Amino acid sequence: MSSAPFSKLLVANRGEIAVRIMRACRELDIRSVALYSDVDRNALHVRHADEAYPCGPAPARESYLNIDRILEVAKECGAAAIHPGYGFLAENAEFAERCAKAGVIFVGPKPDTIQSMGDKVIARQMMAKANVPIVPGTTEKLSDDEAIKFAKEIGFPVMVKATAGGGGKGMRLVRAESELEQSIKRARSEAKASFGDDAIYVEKFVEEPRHIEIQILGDQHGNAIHLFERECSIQRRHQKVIEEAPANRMTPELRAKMGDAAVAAAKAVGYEGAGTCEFLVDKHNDFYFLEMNTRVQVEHPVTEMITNVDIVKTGIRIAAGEEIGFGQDDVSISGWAIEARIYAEDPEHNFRPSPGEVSVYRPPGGPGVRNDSGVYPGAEVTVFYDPMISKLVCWGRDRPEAIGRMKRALHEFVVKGIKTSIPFHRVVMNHPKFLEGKYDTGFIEQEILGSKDVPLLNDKDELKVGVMLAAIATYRRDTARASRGSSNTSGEQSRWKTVGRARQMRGGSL
Amino acid sequence: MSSAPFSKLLVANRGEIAVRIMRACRELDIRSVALYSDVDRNALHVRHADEAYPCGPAPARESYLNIDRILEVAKECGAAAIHPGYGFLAENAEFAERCAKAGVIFVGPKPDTIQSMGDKVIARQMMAKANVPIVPGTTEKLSDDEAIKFAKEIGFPVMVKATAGGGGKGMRLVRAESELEQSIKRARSEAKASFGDDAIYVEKFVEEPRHIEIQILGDQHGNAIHLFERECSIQRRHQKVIEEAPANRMTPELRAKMGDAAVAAAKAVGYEGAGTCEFLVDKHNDFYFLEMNTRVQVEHPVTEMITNVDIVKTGIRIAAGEEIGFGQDDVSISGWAIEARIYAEDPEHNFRPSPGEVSVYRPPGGPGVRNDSGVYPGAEVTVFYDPMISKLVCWGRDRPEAIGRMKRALHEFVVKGIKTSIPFHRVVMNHPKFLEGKYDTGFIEQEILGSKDVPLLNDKDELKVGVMLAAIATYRRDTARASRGSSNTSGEQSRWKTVGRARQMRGGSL
Amino acid sequence: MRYEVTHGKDVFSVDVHDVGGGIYDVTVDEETPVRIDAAKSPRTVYSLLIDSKQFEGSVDERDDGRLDVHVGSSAFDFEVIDERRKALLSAATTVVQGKQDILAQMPGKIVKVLVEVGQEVSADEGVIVMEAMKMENEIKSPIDGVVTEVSVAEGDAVETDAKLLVIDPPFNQRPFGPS
Amino acid sequence: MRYEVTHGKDVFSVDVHDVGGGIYDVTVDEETPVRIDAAKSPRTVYSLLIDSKQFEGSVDERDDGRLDVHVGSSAFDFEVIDERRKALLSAATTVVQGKQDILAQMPGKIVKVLVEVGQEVSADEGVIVMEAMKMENEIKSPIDGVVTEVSVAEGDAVETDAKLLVIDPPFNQRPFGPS
Repeated sequence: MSSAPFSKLLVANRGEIAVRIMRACRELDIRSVALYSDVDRNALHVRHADEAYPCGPAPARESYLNIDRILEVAKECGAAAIHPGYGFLAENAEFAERCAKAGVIFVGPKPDTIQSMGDKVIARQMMAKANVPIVPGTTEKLSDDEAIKFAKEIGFPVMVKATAGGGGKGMRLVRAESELEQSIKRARSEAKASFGDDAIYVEKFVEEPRHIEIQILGDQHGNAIHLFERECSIQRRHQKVIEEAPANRMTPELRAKMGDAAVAAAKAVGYEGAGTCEFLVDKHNDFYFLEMNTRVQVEHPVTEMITNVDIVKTGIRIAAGEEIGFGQDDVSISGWAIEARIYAEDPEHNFRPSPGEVSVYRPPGGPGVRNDSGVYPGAEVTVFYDPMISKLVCWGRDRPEAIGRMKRALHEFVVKGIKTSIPFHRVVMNHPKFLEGKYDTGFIEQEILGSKDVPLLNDKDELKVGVMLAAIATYRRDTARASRGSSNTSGEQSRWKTVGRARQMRGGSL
Repeated sequence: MSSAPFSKLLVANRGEIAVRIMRACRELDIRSVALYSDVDRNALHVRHADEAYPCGPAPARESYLNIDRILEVAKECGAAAIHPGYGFLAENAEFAERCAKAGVIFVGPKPDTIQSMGDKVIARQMMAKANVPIVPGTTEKLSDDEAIKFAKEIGFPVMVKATAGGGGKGMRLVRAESELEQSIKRARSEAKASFGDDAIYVEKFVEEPRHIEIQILGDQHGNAIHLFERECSIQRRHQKVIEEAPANRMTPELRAKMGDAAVAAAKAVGYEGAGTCEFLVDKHNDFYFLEMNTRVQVEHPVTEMITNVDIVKTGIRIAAGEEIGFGQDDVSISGWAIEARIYAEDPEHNFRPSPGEVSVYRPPGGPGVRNDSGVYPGAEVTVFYDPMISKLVCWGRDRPEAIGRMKRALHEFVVKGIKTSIPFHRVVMNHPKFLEGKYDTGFIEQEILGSKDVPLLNDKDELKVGVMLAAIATYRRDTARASRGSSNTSGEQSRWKTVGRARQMRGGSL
Repeated sequence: MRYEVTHGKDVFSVDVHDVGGGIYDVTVDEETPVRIDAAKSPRTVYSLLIDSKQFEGSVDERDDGRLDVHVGSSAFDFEVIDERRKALLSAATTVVQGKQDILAQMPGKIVKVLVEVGQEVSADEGVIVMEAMKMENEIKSPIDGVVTEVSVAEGDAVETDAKLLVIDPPFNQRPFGPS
Repeated sequence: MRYEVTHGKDVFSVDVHDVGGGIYDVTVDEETPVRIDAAKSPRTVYSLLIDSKQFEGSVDERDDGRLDVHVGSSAFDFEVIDERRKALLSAATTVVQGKQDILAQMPGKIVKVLVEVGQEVSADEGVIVMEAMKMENEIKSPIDGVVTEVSVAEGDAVETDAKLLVIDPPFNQRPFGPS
């Protein structure tokens, strides 16, 4: 093991990813520095840090996005590097540049990599140039004739989309040439009505799309490798909910082709650090570049578990100028890993947020279970930030064992005081299509959310137990209240009770 | 994945190993049944079970060792099998036989395997017959002449031991032939004085002994394989404290020889299930059979982490009559794992037991960390049973990474209400000889316990912080007491406070 | 103690008999009583043993007084009301027209009178806090109206059916016109 | 508030000034005050920020009143006594011979008189409980002896130096023989 790459690193983030980065720091003998907003003094990431500095009021824009304040802290504490985690400033090219100007190492790719990969049009052009497959289509507006000609060229089905579009407006799926003219007309009029602009373009429609991404690593010495794929098709409102590695229905050929494409993409932009190439894979196993995430990914642990590579530590070493340290041939896939994102939200009531104090917290343990948590017993979940409180990751020799462990771990996981998505994950882990591994990005909408609220696995036995427990708990509460209420009859008695209480303090925690 | 090997399994144990077995059951879709003594109703293993039955008063002899009661529960609940874990009835041949007679599968080897391996003389004879190296020596008493002749045969150094011996009495290390006669005389007179019997025997002295054991698996179909070695030389009073896999200073040749010997031992006794061959390895890398443990071992997780084999699940499948399911060539070593046993004891005060309520419990998480715990926040550690509350196991690509993770995990681990051996493990993880991997079974006595109490890593900065914290905590306690004391001035006020308290109950946990 | 537990449209009548030591005999809808060993420390959730089957469960009271109950993989939303409280509140649910005599449903002590004669009150507004069987219960007005009589004072002990106060409906809702 | 913290043979004089909001200015042995942000919820241990350095720490009071303190990797065993209490107890530690006038060391209120005239007491036995600055303190007899005078009653307010009670040494230890 080499010596610590830096002496001190500032983590410009909060929650589980800040804890994850601080864990890497401690293993690397780097002092870690936390930032905390006004509502985060008691947050877990502060307790994992060696140093901590306030960074502003609760709203992220005034604290975790406050570049001036963050660089001020970096200077004050003498941090050699800043790790942005994901979200917040992680893909902000200006921040990366400001770090460079301030003489602080930004743990991530060069500012211009962030910049160009953050612009969908430029990213698309660069990838096309590097022979990375992209969804065939234009991004510029087309006349009716041009659109028809282009659609025939790329083949049906196609999507007709408004250039000013969004939220499904001015979007038309066209399955055959015969429908095309009519669809263009409708898309134009919808687009006109919605955006005041009837410009449209045409794109290949990806059938039964699966979201599969490739983890990449690049260093300052021109090395670039990939760490295989993750499947992230279990999404709700384009938010990933469950991820696995490797992907279902993957073939060695497709894996090799996608890996090569991702490494080509990394080399095309001179990628430094840990990043991800996101692809759509259709039902014919054709794949198309979606975007490049120029940061560590929420779901990086599933890759860590099947490759035994510590992605966060490697990213920090790379930022310090070290080489990746191993080659493509040194990594292989071992077993299967699944991640369930645990959110502080109520799946029974349309996933509404559920802030509050975590009163009881008993994370699962035992073989093959990893828990990357952002909370602890007594922590407060606020409404200001992402509601993800934990990532539960399970590994098995094969997918059935990984699923068995995930079911077991979800059963063990006790969180009280707030509602969580744990019951929702139980539903997915028992769903036949999930068990078969045959799902695409429409899984949650089509298979789980047929009704507005999630049908949890409530069974009759547990209902009866619940009814009895509710009555017992009410009885106990009322009895406890009554005995408290009846004890305040005289000042004398109260005084002695107080003395008694003071005595009980002995042997307790202060 | 095959279907559940049984429908229901009774776990005749408590604490972390009961939880471990129940986790395996849940992953295998087996209903698990817990036993609990009078003081264990709130123990963690009960909360992991599908069913639970009382088994008697707190003393183990009346509960967890109460064979009649245990078989009665097995019958009552309809368990197809009983898993004994380790300790308690795990190596009790009578219990295994009683299970067989009651028509319940005992998860472990056949009764006569337990019987013969439980008798040191018989075990030694059987191993010698199977060409497993044993410590050269006799177990029968020798005349002076016989002793001298035998000592010359096996070569010096040798140990002269009292046949009735124990606790070091009547034991003499002899480094050269010239010292032998005198030593025999002394040993005899000591033995006579201590045990009233001056019979002695002679044994080869194992120099700088390391305790290295081989995990074995055997099934009812005659298959037997090993899962490589564990090094368990970090011991205090012959109790293992820290274990690692693989072993330090191991060579591929020695590993192959020891593995072969262990498999030969397993085959010699027709071993069924998961077991362990314990060896002593001397400074010349010669190894000698010590004993066979006919049960799952406390330290099995380090092997699980480097081989990716779930030993407990495999043991259950084997008991159901399944084959091991993979061969010697299918297993290999990946990375390095270290286990630290966390005891409820006070390392600063000669490791005295520290029972009590676990008031705060925040186990470590993140990459490469596994925690097999027997407690949870609010659990009570009693004086009746083994004080081990948790096994912290860390994995790394190599030993330095595993140690780095262990140090990080120990730093994260918060347990309050009771004292634990966590600070002791921190001392070991920072010890130069441990970091080098150059230690033998004398490590703790010679390197750590030079003084009676453990010199913890107390540093000056932390002392000053502690002094200030002690004053702040006292101030806060006194202020809180004072404000409670002054509020009981009138019945009227108290009444309204009570109403207020009742209102505050709203939104709380019952 | 008897409770009414409501789950969606289902109402269960549950009788809890405290055997002591955290053990309860519980009867649901007059079926055979079930013995439940309910273990809980303040720092954790319940462990229930019912006929030797083990369930972990938790009960959280929401701000609206309803209960969030988790058992195993299931989550439920219950309303629980005890029969004493139900009796105390029954005036509000059974008689809803005309002049209202608010009577004590069981013996108890008046903790607080929340209204005075002449005061306008809304339906469901608290009018009296009464302590009965060691529990405080807020008695609510069954109707919109005006308090026309207060028959008790704070600290009074009252018997079953003692008149506590009288609420008249508003002028335009009185059945026989102005009185 | 000033405390004396004893660790082995070392004694630290620690002054805690409550700034509010969990912030304290703490002075050890008259050095420059240090500002400490001490965050703690009932369910967890302290997080201390001292000059931006973060320490997790815990304090547990043992049955004998001493404190087990953990900070980072270190564990300490402290005795903490506040200067008020020290003053109240000072009679027991400074004057140990002859007739003892037990005086109030500061203004306060007598909560309880634990002895009566004629009663024999042992050294360190509690004789009076006095409340001062909102804290109850048990005043102990400095010697083995007999209570010869009780000058206050429960509920009395007393000023500094007010005589509380008198304890005479046992007959055979009186300096000038029987009185």
